[in-house]
Amino acid sequence: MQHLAILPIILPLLTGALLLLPPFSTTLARQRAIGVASFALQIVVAAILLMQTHNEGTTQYILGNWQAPFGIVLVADSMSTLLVLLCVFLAFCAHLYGCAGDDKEGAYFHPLFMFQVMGINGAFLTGDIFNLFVFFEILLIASYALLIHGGGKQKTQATVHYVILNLVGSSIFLFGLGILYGTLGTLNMADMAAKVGSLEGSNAILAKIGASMLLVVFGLKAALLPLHFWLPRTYASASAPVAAIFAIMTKVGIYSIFRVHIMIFGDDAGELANIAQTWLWPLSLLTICIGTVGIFAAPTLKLLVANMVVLSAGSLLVCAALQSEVATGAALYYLLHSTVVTAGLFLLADIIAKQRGKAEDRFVRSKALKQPIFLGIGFAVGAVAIIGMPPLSGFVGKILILQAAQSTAEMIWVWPIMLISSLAALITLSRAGTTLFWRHSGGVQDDAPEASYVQLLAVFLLMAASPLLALFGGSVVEIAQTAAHTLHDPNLSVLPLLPSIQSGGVQ
Amino acid sequence: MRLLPMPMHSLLLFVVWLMLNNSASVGHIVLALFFAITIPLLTSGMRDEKQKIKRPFLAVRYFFMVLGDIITANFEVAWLVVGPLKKLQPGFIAIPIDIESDLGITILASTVSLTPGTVSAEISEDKQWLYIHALHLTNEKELVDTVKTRYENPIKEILGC
Amino acid sequence: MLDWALFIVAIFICIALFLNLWRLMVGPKLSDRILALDTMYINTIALLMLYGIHMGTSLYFEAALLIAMLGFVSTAALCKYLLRGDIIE
Amino acid sequence: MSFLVETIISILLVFGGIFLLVGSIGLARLPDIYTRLHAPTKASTLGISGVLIASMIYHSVHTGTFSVNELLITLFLLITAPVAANMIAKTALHQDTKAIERTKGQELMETIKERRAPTLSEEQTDTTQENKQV
Amino acid sequence: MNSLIWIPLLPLIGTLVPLFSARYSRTACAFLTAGLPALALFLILSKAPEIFDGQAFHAAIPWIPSMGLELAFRLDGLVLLFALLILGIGLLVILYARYYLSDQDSIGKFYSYLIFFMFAMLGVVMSDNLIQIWVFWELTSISSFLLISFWGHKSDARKGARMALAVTGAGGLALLAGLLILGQVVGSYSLQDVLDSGDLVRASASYPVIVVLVLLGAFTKSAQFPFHFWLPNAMAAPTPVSAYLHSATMVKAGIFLMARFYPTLAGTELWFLIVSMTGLATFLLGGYLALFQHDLKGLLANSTISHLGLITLLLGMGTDLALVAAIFHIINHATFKASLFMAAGIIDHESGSRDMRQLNGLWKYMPYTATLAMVASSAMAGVPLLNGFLSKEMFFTETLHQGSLGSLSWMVPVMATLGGVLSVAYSTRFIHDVFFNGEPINLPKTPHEPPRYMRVPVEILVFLCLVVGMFPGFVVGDLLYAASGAALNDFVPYYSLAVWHGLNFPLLMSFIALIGGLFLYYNRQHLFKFQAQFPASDPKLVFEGIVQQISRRAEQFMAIVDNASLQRYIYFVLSLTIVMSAIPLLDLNTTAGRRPEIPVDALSITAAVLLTISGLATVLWHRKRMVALITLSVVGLVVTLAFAKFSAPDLALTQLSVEVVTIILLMLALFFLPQKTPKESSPRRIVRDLGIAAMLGGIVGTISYALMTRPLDTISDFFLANSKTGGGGTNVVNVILVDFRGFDTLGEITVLGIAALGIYKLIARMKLFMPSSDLNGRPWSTDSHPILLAVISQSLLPLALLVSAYIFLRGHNLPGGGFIAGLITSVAIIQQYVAHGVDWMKSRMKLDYQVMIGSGITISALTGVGSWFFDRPFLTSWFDYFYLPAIGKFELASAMIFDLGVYLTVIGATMLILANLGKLTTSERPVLEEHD
Amino acid sequence: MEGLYAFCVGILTACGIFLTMRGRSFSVVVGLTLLSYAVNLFLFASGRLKLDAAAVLGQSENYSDPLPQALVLTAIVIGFAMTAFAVILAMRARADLGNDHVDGRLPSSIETRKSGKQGGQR
Ligand code: NA
Ligand code: NA
Repeated sequence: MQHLAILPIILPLLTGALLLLPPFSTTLARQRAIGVASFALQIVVAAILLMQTHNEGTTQYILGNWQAPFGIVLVADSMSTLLVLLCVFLAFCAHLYGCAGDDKEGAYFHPLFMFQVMGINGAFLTGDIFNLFVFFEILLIASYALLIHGGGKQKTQATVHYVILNLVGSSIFLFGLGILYGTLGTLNMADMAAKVGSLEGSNAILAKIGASMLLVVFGLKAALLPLHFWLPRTYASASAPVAAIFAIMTKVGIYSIFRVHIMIFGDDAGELANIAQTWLWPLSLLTICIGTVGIFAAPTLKLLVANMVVLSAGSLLVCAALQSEVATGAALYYLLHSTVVTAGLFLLADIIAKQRGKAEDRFVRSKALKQPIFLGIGFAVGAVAIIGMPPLSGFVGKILILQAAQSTAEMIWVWPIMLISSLAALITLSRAGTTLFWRHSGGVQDDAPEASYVQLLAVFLLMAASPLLALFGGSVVEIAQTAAHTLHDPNLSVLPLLPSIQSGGVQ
Repeated sequence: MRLLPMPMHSLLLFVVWLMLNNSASVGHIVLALFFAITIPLLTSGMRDEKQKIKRPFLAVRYFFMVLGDIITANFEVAWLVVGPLKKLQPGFIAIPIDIESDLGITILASTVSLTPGTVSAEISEDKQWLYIHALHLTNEKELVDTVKTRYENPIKEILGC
Repeated sequence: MLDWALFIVAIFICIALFLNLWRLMVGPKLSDRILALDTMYINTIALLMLYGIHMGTSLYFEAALLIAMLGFVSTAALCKYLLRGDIIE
Repeated sequence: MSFLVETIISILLVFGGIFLLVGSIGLARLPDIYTRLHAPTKASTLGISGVLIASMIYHSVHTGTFSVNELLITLFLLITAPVAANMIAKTALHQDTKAIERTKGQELMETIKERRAPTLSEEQTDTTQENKQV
Repeated sequence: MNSLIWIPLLPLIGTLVPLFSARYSRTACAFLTAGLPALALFLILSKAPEIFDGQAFHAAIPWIPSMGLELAFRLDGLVLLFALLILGIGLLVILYARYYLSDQDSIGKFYSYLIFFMFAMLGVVMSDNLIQIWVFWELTSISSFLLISFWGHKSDARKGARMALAVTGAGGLALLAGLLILGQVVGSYSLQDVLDSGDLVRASASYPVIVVLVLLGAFTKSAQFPFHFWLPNAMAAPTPVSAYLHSATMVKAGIFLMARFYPTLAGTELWFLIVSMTGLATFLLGGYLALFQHDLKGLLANSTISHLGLITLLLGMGTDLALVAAIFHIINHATFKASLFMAAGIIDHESGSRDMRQLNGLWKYMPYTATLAMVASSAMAGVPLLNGFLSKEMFFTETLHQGSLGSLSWMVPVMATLGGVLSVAYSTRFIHDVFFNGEPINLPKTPHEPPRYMRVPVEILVFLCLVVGMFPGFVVGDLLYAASGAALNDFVPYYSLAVWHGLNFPLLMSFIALIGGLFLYYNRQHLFKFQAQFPASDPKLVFEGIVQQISRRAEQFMAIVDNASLQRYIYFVLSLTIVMSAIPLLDLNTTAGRRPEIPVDALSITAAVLLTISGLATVLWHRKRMVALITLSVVGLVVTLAFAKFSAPDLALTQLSVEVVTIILLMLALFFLPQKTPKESSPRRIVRDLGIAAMLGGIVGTISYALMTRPLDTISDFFLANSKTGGGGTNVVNVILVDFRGFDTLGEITVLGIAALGIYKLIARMKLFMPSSDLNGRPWSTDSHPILLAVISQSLLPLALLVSAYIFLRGHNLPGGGFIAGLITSVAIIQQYVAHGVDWMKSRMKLDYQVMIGSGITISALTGVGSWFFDRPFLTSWFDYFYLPAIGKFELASAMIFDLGVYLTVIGATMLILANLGKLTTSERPVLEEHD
Repeated sequence: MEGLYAFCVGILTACGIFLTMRGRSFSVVVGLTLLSYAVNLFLFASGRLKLDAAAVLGQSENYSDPLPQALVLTAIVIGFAMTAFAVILAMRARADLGNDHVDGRLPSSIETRKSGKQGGQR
């Protein structure tokens, strides 16, 4: 049990590596079985880890037995463990969907999926900023490889943009890291948080630039306007299980903003307190706006959902801009909800596209769907949830965010934009749904594939998460708020992780 | 598979390991032996012809002779390079060769490149001709003779063909 | 005396490197540039050895060895490209 | 370090340095690619050998243990320099790079490029160069 | 559990009943479906006596406490009234729909939606929590969307449903905002707290915002002007839906909301102005529009709008008696309008048309239905002895008693009378134009009476109209009193429910309305002609047009901001970076810090010149790709030198080996990419990009300088101090890589491994253009494997392997390590590929690179896992010194095994890439035609 | 020396950035390579420059900061992996899309696209 915190990284890593070795690498059936089993195990591990963290508080996993701030540590707090659980659950469903046949479309689907999850989990768990960079690169390179899975011109094109843009982003990340190391002399995030308050004068200015560069990088991942343009096309062109797992990728950027710009450069950062807010305020709101425009402009369901990802990223970034405990709690809940729902919708969009013949998922008249009832219910659940209508999870997230905007100035900006974007989602998704399901010329596309039970199960699991998130909203919100409380209180998020400061009082 | 598929290589590796480490300690001798045995085993499949050096001592003598030629060659070249370029009389020339093995041709071509004012430019497809470029070509016949007698013959002897 | 020798040789090598750069920039053909690069590798090795003597350390030996090895590989590959287009065919 | 050793090292260094410089001067100064090839292939190789041997002696004396690993670099360069020169010459010929006009045996260049045997070899060696414009 | 919870819960469970009972007969399905709602109705009725005594019930289950949301239900007079309407009329509609729906329609689905709506509506009225009200409010929107679009294959149904959803959804969002602010002002989301804090709310600065937002919700739902247009278009729904949602229940939700928040929000000038004026306008407009409808349901829908306006007007007046009148009219309107819709449905069902221009003289065909419809219409018109008359009398009375409009107050009763005239006129039209007025024209079916039980719901409702009209006090007295009391949250003022109040002004107004209405109907041709001058517009199409217009504009906008060009994306990223870093940089007064600088020497200047010129040359010649590659190599070489010079030998080695492999890769790519870069950047673009590049370069350089010249305390002393004792190595950089930060390295090789897998995927499906000639159109050389290169390469391989072994083994203590060793091995193998080609290698090298990657990563990871068995955290290293006779002391460390994993992964990855890339072209090489 | 070093870092950054903003994949990859050189030099310098101070215990009197060196090593390797992927991706894009423009279409076709009705995210 003492090694629990590292299992979400090591399990997918070892599974991925083993899947490259005979006898596991030889047949698809074995790869599928091992993959599903591994993800199931990871869900169990993540759940236990979350419970343990929730009951016993933040724990640190000291890699190589080198104490912070010298070695790399993993930090298992409510926030990171919650996101890890989200990630492995999502991965389980997306991978399950992939097992129904998408994994045959190209090589190495299963190991790459494992590595992808390893990267995401690592980014959530690590307490070291350079290690965060490494995990960013792992999740990126895995996502590059997965993005081209299945082949086709669109994918290639989207991948070129995605890869090059992220390579530029990685360079900026390293510039930022260099500046932060060059001013703070440390890499451990808690240590940085402890030291950043004492920076002043020119060092503070330099560190501020470093932090700003990191904001650009995280913003690029998180789809912050004007860095988000790559996202819709990329997500829409990815094969379904990949698009589904990508739903959590923007959240890694958002999570990093919370970790770096709220925990390190938060209220207690002295001259550098809340430096990200200046930028996040206008940009996050504009992100919602451009997402809203995007959903109106989207000609296909996949693009529509991809733009919903942008929209939800904007909503999450608004929470970061609000820079309060309540807002962070709201963001966490909204993050859980929007991730599973958009992932589910990506899978649904794929099934729908495959059954509508040449029309695919475009909003035009076509042949009727083969499985209208299941798909219709799934779509309705997803749409209601993502619009933010009750009784599904979306409304809880939306109200939490609205409530988090407490001052009049905040309300004047956040409320109209959030509400109008909801209305836009309502209008576009109702149009989308009625067109896809009802506007048909009768008769089904005979050679269209029916979604297999495995695929339907994957969609069902993701979609079922939304009502459950709403039904057990009380507990989930409580966990989210505990996480937010931990993050915002240096006595919980920083000091316990630094033994030297605890005992000696270097502060 | 024999223990030492390439004995000359093994010897070379053994020596080189000790040279790399600037050490002849027991530990490094053990390691040198280890690598001298394992690396040829690993790479023996990667060799086309198993060309043997028939007369190693002649080879050593040849080596030192070429070394001397290199030094003299360089003084000549240095003089030509620094001096007035107008006087330079470069030229291409074909030299018929008798060696048949690739290794022999390679050694010959390399020697030619390192020694007085010549660079091996090409070997004809039928491996009968070595084309060289001379920096200052005064007497073609003499050059051909030098290459053949001073370099080609010893190489033939060393490789035993 | 050694310091003087080191200084003079360093100046020589600097001049040599500039001459290499000049050839590399002027060309006129790609083969000229490749030759210039190849020469540059050799001068760099000398520079490293010189620096090793200057600093009294042998830590630069491996770097010099690698430049020798990799410089050759890269020259060969560049030529192969010009000859055949595909270097690994 | 004794004066003698220091002198030897210094001489070797300067010797090497001069040849390195000569090699590069040749590279810069010589009129065409074929002549340029000579300078670095030979002069630089020798020059670097001088520097390496100087280094070898220096480190042997400096640390008190026999340092021979620089010899490996020398050896390596001696082996590879001709091959590199060969490859560059091949490239230049392949690309039909012109030699300076007064170069003897220019008519051979096409033959060399195509790696044929010199069909006119008998005539060539005998006759003078004036009547050989192809 | 409190039995209160069961009242909404039963219909929720009931939603599933029809889905499972649809397989039995339709009648069975209907009865089973009705069961649970009937039980809920019974539960409510069982509580009626206590409620009539003024009691109210509450029940709550916590849900999301921190959000202020709990599942809280209440049952008071107002709730009772609405719950009776919802459940009572709901049951009648279930019965009616059993006959209405055709065999093609899925009755199970229909009932399921209907009961779900019933649940939602019950939830709205029973909610005791602000957020919960909104939750159920939105559920009614969703369920009504499903019901309106029940015949989704019809374009009308889809468009009507979407519009209804959009309008009510927009209102719902406004309502949410209003309720949240209301809750914040009160400090509680509990309805009772809110009802008790009327003075607080009215005094707060947010009051106008709250009123406007809440009313937006109410008006959209109750189809008040200017949001009335969705309701007639919702008539695409099956008629039972119209009877239920669009007369009795859902449209009343807005009314309910105004009544519910009456104690909190009403009583101000603002409330009066907005609510009563909106109500009045809607009242008149609805009546006017109803007159011109040819569709039976259209007439009823517009009449509903009108009556909802009437109720709104009453609620706006702000007097307690007006509220009582409003509640009374809610009951009456629900009964007569539901019955009228059902009658219209019967007519449609039995005659096949709803067009009043076709429908004539149906009295002859269905006299019994006609009688029922005529009674209900009379109630709608306000004919005495029917329920409509009573509430309309109260309405007229209240219009006379208000004075808020000052000297213009007289207009209100006049307008009210005008509204009465209109409602008589359209009611008359409903009676005369359908049941009399000659013979039917071209009806699809010959009309006849409907099945017996289809009529029963109508009969019950019409019966109610009659008994309420005649014995109001006895029939609805208690209910009205209780509802009014609950709505007022206070004592109910005195009012009289007598049928006859003597000859008074309201009676005169009723009389004028009756006469005027009949007159208007008989002169309707003039009005029709007048109306025909206006261009007819279908709100549905207008709405659809607006949405499409927005979509188009959005598309155009996106096309402008997002031109799918990577160059623009990068431009955005870099611009933002520049802006965000330049602004703080302007505050940096002195760039140079206090740290002493290293003096410059000739070699450094030479290196800097080399680097600068080569870098610029790379840029300048980037279109001559091969030249750029060579200058790039020079840059790499100088960077290597820089690392060496500034005391980083490991970095120098790594940089060098990586650079060579990169150049080789780039050359491979060059072969397949177009050989020239066209000149295509506009001068403006080049200037822009130069500007960006220069600025970013300047910023980065400045920061770098500022950093280097400032002293810094880092955590690195720890590494220097513990490298030997704790990590067992003297090369601190390597010990950091394999021990202190071994986790980074594990990640790093994973990246490399994944990259190789990804590249394999890229290659696997690649179809390449293979150029048959070089840049200048020259055919490729025929000498694929030059002898010299081949021979020398063969001899070099063992040496290179030995060197890599050397680099590998010394790494822990001196510059080197697994990564560099791996790269050297790879380069040596690549060199073999260059010298001999893929085919030659394939038969000689039988390494499975994929397995190498997998085992490399596995070995490294398992080295980490190994420490678990010693009860240490992942990657805790182990090392020890051993002594063997003759050999002496030597060290063994777990880091070596870790490094072995690194070594294998590097080789596997590099070779997987290169070997597969090489395979691409082996098959055949195009030969240049002679004439080229 | 620091100034000279910083100047070089700046130059490399500028060169890299400029090439990264070109339209053809090869130029972009070359630009990214240059940029990664700049990044590595920058990150390395964040530990400050020292002469004759290799972080090998027993080889010199004072030691340079080994941590940034280790970071740069990791960054070089990762950068290599990324560059390799980008290079092969450029080839694949050429194969799939018929040209080597990073947008998969030649600039001339952008004009036609603009005039066409279908814009936005197609
Ligand atoms: Na009629
Ligand atoms: Na250790």
